[in-house]
Amino acid sequence: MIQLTNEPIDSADLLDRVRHPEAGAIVLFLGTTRELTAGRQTVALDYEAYHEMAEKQLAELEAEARSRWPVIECIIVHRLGRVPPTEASVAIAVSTPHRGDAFAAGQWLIDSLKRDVPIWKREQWADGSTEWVHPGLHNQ
Amino acid sequence: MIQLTNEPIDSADLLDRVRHPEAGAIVLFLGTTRELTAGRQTVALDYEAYHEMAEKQLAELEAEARSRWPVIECIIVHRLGRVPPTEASVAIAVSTPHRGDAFAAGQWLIDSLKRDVPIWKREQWADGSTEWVHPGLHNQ
Amino acid sequence: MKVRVKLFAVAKDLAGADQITVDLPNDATVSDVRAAIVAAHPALEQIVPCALFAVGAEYATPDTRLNERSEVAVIPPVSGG
Amino acid sequence: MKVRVKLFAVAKDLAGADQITVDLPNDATVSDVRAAIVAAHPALEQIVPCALFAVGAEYATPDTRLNERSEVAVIPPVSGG
Repeated sequence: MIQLTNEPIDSADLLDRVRHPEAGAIVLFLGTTRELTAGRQTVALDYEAYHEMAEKQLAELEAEARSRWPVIECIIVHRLGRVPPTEASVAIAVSTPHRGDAFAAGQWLIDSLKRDVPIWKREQWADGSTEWVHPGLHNQ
Repeated sequence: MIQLTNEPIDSADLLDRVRHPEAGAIVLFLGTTRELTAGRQTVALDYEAYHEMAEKQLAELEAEARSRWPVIECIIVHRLGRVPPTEASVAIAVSTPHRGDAFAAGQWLIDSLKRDVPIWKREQWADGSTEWVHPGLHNQ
Repeated sequence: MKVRVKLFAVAKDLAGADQITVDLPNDATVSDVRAAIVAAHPALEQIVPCALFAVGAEYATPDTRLNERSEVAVIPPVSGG
Repeated sequence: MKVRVKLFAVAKDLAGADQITVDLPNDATVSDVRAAIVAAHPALEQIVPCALFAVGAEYATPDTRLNERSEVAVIPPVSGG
């Protein structure tokens, strides 16, 4: 299942929801806000989504992961709004019978999410300035 | 840090302990007891360790992972004694600045642990029989 | 026809709006809306050439055709995760 | 010299003990202890050839030398995780 939320992500709850008697492996990935990026201090990241499309894209990624690997349970959660340092903006939890598939599916899901899903972050720098992050884009 | 324990593994606590302002990625791996193995039903797995050597080996794996990847925090916990279905026998939590390293270090750690660390599991089958698991060994 | 275009992130900031409306011929494609946006909102010139477009909340190609009920969106390079 | 050897998992079950003592010449190596264990405890013949050995809680090689204070252990194929 997939979810966009404005609340902090409850990792323990995600882990409980992917536990399964047929699962031998669970991989949880958390993307967390870093306080320092290239030497500059971040107060927080603000995330915005094209909500309807992001939900569609995330559901497609889950379906594709299930077609590629023997996924038992899969939860993808992206938090929106302000995410302070050390808190998770994204969580992906996958359970599979064997560990190689859980790592492969988890890594593919986060790589694909970062490439395709219409969500954007804005740096809130400690000096008060803000900056949208658009990889590959110059002259913002 | 590394730990052998007879208690259930507290995954939420591990995640809190690897959170860090410089970390952009956390990968948690849990190895969980499967109820069915090759069609046979398992009541639980019982784990035994050569305690002193297992601790040394785990500490060496952590040191090696830290030398190979920019690991910020790393916790490896292996539970001993009886582990019922869906509960974790092993947990590896790694935080790094970027996600590729967290996945690579986490996967290398569990692969190396399973290959090198002197810990053994015994299947407790539902029919009352028990069986030590020694990969590659015939005629037990 | 009038087509509404959703804007996000830096595109929204540059236009000062989260939605704009552009005037297009009836058989317009995504390529046409791309050109029309820049003509109508020069501030978006620095982002639109690098952006992808979505129609109906799915990624579109340059030759995807539009109608006046199309939900079009400018998708600047994404940075979720 | 007398050397104590720790046993684990199926080796412990086969021997019916978690430790055995074997008699070895003073300059004995891991290869020697391997042979001596099987000679003294035939039940271990099915596991010892496939096992690794540890000396001082580190993996040993066949030519690792022992003394009477050595902590030797039979390490059957491991299955942690």
